[in-house]
Amino acid sequence: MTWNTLFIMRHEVLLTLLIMYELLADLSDETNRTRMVNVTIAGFFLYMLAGFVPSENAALFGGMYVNDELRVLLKNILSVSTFIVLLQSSGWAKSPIHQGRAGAFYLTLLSTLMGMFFMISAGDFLMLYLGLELATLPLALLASFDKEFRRSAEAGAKLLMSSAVSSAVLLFGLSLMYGIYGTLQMEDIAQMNLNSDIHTIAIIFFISGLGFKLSLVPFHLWTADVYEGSPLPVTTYFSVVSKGAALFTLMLVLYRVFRYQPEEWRMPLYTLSVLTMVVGNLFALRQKNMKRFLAFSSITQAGFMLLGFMNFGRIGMTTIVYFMLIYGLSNLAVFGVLSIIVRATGKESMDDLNGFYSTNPRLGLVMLLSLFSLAGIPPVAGFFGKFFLFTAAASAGMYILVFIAVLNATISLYYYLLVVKAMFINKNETPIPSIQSTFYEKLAIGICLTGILAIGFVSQLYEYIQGLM
Amino acid sequence: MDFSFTILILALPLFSFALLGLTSKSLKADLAGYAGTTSLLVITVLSYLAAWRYFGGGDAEAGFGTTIAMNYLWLNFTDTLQIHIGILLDSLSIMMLVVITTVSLMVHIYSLGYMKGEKGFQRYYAFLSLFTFSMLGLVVATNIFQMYIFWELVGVSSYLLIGFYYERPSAVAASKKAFIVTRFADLGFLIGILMLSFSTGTFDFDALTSPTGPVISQPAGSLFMGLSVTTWAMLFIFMGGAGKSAMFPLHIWLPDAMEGPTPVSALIHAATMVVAGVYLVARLFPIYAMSAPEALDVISYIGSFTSLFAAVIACTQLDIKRVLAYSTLSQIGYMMVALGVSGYGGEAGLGYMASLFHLFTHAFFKALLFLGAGSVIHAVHSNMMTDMGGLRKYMPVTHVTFLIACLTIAGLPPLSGFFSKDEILVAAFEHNKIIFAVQWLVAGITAFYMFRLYFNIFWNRTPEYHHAPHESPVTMTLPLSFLAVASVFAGFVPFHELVTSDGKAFETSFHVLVALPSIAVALVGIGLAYIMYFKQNERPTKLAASISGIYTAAFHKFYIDEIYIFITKGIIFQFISRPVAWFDRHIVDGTMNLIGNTTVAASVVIRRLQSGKVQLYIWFFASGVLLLTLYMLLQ
Amino acid sequence: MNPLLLLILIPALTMAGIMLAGDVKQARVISAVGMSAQLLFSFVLLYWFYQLRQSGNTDEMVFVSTTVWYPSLNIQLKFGIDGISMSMIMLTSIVTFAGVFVSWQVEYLTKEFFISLILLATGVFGFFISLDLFTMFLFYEVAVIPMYLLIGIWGSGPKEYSAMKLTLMLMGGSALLLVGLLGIYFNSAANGGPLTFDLMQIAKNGLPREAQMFFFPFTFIGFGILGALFPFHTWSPDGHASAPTAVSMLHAGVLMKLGGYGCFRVAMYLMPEAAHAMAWFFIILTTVSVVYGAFGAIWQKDLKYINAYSSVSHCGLVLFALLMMNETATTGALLQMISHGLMTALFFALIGMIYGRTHTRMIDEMGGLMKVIPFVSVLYVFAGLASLGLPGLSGFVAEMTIFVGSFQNVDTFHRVATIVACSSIVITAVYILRVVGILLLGPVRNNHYLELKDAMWFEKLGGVTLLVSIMIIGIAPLWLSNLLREPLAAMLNQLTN
Amino acid sequence: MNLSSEIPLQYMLVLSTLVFFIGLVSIIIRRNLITMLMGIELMLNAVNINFVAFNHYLFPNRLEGHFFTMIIIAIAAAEAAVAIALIINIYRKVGTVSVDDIEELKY
Repeated sequence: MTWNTLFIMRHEVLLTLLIMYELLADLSDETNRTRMVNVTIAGFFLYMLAGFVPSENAALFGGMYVNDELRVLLKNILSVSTFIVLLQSSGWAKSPIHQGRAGAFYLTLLSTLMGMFFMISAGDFLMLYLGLELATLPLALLASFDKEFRRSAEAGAKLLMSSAVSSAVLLFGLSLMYGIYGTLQMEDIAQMNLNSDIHTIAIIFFISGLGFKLSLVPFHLWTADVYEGSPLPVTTYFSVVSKGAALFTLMLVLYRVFRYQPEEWRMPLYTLSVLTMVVGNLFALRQKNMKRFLAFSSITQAGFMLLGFMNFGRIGMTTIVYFMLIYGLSNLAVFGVLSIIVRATGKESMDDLNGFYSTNPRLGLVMLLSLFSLAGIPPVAGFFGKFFLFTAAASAGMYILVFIAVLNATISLYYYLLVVKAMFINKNETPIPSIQSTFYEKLAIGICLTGILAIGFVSQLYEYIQGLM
Repeated sequence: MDFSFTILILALPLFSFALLGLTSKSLKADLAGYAGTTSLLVITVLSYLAAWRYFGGGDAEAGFGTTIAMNYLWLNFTDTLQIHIGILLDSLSIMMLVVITTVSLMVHIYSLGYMKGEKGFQRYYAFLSLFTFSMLGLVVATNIFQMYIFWELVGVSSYLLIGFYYERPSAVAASKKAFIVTRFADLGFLIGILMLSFSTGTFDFDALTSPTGPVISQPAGSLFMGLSVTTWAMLFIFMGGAGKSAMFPLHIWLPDAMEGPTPVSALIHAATMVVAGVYLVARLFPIYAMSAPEALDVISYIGSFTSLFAAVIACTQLDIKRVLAYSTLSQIGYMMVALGVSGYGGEAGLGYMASLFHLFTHAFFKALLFLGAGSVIHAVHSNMMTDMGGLRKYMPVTHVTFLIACLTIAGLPPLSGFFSKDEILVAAFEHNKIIFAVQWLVAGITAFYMFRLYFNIFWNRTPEYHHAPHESPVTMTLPLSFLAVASVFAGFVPFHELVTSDGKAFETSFHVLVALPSIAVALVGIGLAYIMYFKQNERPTKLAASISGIYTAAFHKFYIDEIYIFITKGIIFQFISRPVAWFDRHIVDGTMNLIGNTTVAASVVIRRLQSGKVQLYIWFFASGVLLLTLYMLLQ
Repeated sequence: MNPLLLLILIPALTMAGIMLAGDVKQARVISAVGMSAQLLFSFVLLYWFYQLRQSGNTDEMVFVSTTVWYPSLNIQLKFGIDGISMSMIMLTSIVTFAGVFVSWQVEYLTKEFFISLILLATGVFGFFISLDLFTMFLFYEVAVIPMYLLIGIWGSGPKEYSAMKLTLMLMGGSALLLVGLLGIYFNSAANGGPLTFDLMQIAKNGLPREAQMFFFPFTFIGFGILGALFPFHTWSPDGHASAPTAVSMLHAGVLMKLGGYGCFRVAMYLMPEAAHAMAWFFIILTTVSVVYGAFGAIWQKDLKYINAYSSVSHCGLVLFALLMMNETATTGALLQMISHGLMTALFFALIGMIYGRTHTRMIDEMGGLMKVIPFVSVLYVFAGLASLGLPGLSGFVAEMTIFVGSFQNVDTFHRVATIVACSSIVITAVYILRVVGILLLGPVRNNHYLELKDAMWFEKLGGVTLLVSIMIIGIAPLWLSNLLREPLAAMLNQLTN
Repeated sequence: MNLSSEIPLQYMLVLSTLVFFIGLVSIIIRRNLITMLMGIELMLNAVNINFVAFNHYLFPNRLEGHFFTMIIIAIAAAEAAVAIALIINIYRKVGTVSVDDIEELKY
């Protein structure tokens, strides 16, 4: 092992250092929450920058760990998202009720990130499983982090129970795969290109396990409950980072490992996509709690993401990553505004947003743009993301699916507009008062907003992603 | 010959309209009136000049040619179907120019007195200018589409002038009715134009009406319900003409149109616009005569029926303007009959000549009648015959001129009406005896109701007037006198040399066999009127009672209005429009809403899936996996 | 730089300016200046356009500039105009100009109002200059979405419902459209060459017949919904009724034209065979639209509803004429788009003025307005006359061209359809005169109205601009007709072969 | 000892499948959270059986299956730890460990 090896693994190695710091700080410095938050954010910022330094492609540990330019990009997307989550959670972490627990929060959060990086970098299904569990188990803790709330406890328990089942199913699938191939080394499996009924079952079990994390219908039922019960930063993390990691992993496995058997996974994903979009939309229609609302909205978005899988080639992968990036930023912006509101007032119902624009025009505008981005309205980035996803599906001749998807996009526009309506149109005697946001919060929103506004127009980004495939 | 100056005939009234319309109230009322009148005077002079040059420069024996004074491309549909705006001068349009400008000038002068002090005086003159412009544009049209354009403009000026007293609901209703009925007719006109132009490929009158041109000489083409396309087209076009000329059953707007100021009635609804239908048929006469003789028969029947029908109604009306309106209907019926019974070229074209001759004389004497009636109304402040009587003492000039007009329309020699009507009867006699008989009868009825009117106004009992009626100012009596003179002498214009179907002069002869009976029947009519209305007596009431069925029906204009109201209000509004509106709200829009509501309802229904029980979640998860597996394996 | 980009840049700068504006007054003035500049620039553009043509340039499109945007998907920023787009640009800038002035008195969230309004206009401008289906679609959606806020925030009546309905129905339309566009894209290489969104390129290459048959309905109905195609028109009455004045103007005046334009330029132009094969079905629909809209208007009592149904009828005529697929009818359709755009904008402007004064739009609650607000009333009469197709105003030119053109199709089906469509001119007259009669004429029914003030200078400016445009077209239509006709020969060649 | 000659692989697979579904069913029907946890362990153990069996029968020369089993066991322990912590948390808030009582979040 050389320095170069360490550098190739810089995402994981440096993250470990950061986790160590949290552990130590949590043990020693219990009193100064603010300093802890600041140091963590500063540290993570540097860490995030380090992630952007280019490195060579390599397979380490006998192929257990793989890193290449694409994976670096995926990790960077996740780490930027996590950075934004950290920024947004600063106010929450600093609040007095978390006396002495901020370290634990960061510790668990960063551990899950670590798990996700392993999922992405996995060259072996064993590694993937390890990463998956590392990414899941602490999340259950995070979900019930607000231990004084019953809902939070409930969220954690629900998540754990269902995720345990899902990972058992995934494992069962893996075990079948092992039986077929005799190895879990991904590259070897890809070379063998076998086909059998058992193989199909294995793939479906695998997809279901990851589909659970991705909240695909009918594996999604935990989502809304957990999103609603968890503390807001955790919900944010769920909806963007955790989902992103699952999506990326699914993509890497399906496109890289099972690239010769695409027909085996396309039809299940087709079905799941339709179900996810429709059911997610139908549930989202009448939600009043913003967190729950965003939960269903994110379910729907996951359904859209599956459209990219219809294309087996570069277009498919590119549009998936591209869309995830845009979806992440848009969703983070929505959550950013929401977290400011929740921090200041503790209100998270849609009705509380009535008349929001009159008191907080800037935040209202950010919310508007990010909701439009989620809905896929130009000129913000969401339009491009969706359009390209649809292009990917259409390139495979799936026009019916595209049509269903676009209709669903229209329905989703309906409920996004409900939020817009609440903020801009509805009148309110006692609107949320004008809120002063902190530097961290502004920074978080600034990053998201820049992304939302610029990504669509900077076509180089899309081309860059495509170049990595 | 240079006719380029004729462009001024169109430009001046348009300019005057724009000027008066834009300056509106900022211009002093008198000034506006004078400005409008002056411009019209100039136009009149120019028209006479044009007539003088045209008729003076041509040779009646060889026939007067057609001159295109100007022709600008206005809009091109295709390479051949193009709308030009131009000026076509031939004997027909020159004759119309003279009539229109003359009557219009008289009306302009007359209105200076009649409308004095009215609110919106400037507006009135602006509209008059607009009307004059449109009407002149119509008659000088070089192609059928230009004619249609101005046809519509004439319609709208008529609308604006009928509704001049816009605060009066009846005027608003009348103007609306006039516009919509004529618009309906224009739809026919338009369809006719479309059909004609596509079977012929041109809009130009020159090409259309040339007897040797491709249009007339081409074979009739395919038949539809036994008639050729050309015939159908010509019938549709006649529908437009019938609307404008208020032929039965499209006549209902005209009596109502009397809601407008009386000079307007004189100008538009007696002398000029309503004869546009006659002009239209005359303009396209070669096609009618040679390619669509069936259409011509239809025209004669409708004309004949209208003239009888309107004459009967006129006998019962009490509003003097309405009597005149029905009389106008009746007289236009005469003109239509004449066209209907005419042939093309030479002697056969007698009806054509007679029709236009009658148009010419009718313009003068009917304008005179209306203006006279206006003068009376101006004095009495009422339209109703029952409020009048014995006015001869108070209004001598009006009386005399009115009497002249009545005698003229009754067709007594040597007044102009006699000549023109006589020619029509001759033409009818030679063509169709039944029509002749009807027209002969109508001549008698005409004499009767005109003198009924005359006696009731100027003789009979004298009611108690609140203010003693007085003679109208000179601005009004001057036009009356002028028109009276014109009515007397217009019959001596040698029409058979000037305005004929093929442009060539022909000889007419005096038919004693036709003339004498017509004079006789007129005298009988006058005599009857004298007996019944000269002095107040019981005879009219008794007569009315003895034929009460017919009388009541005629008094109610044979209930045509009611039928129309039933069709519009009862059928179109209630049975089409209202259901359409309902259908749109509840079915079409309802479907859209239903889609939305169903989605929301579905959302409520499936919420049980999210039961909050983690074991159910796991159950769904597991069954999802299994179903998916099953699906893939069975595939 | 391509001068066409100024058409987007000027509104963009205006929006930025409004954002920076200190107070309501400044925002107003900046919008007015910006849109006047835009109007001025479109005149300059028209002049340049003529100059180019006169100098012998016979390219199908002029001012063309191409920049590759997304190379891997072959998406380009391709702009260019021909006579049709030029006229549409003129229309848009005139209506926007008038719209800004008519909304002079918007008090609530003024800056936001003008920004949204101008954003809408920007979308429309972008749409008309785009030659790439992707950017076209992008601008299309940019134009549609501000409608929600504009109606929802500044509207009246059941505004939330109407705004939502309008937005969702239009977005539903764009859903169809999107499928259609993607279908076109992925079939664009069927006859060789790379996949492309480039309009001209696709037209040149042609699409395979099966693809046309499948995607034509998507595209046509997708655009048709915006063009108020029966039975997808119901967003229009509700939407217009709730929208604020300037929005109704822009929407009916300009946005609905996107529908017709798209139907022609995208659906029919790119898929001629399918257009021929399916025209009969859509002709029936549009014929129904024409008559149905007119009959629907007769029964309405709300001024805006009347006008909305009238728009259904008139816009139906646009699509009707397009489907006749000959040069004259198509010219007529385009003329009708412009004519209807101007006149309906004028109508809505006037309705806004009347509503602003009387606070009702129910015709039977008003009467005799001619006496109290003559300026507005006279303009209304003019608008009405234009609507019922009076010669000398633009409606006549358009309708006649349509009827003459439609009648060129010799078979019975087309002729019957044409005659049915013709009959709308009578029905139109009925409802227009009914409104004029009840609303403007007759005695003043409510004494409060005697105190009403006539139009203010900015209202006059807006109204007169529109009226003058209507009259110019009505009196001298030849230049516009030629402008529109010029590119048609080539395009229709495509359609008829 | 050579199992493969006595018990065919299929038996093993049937066994593991049965165990897997028994675990699943017990998760779905048992009301006690702790019992559910046991169900999860059953499922994981079914996987373990699979791995070990495959390794032994099919690929006796390599140890991947065994390794995987070890790791699964380790993770299962961690999972149990976390689960117990959460269940205690639930017990503190709700007062029972019955799964029927944690349904406040729904619809």
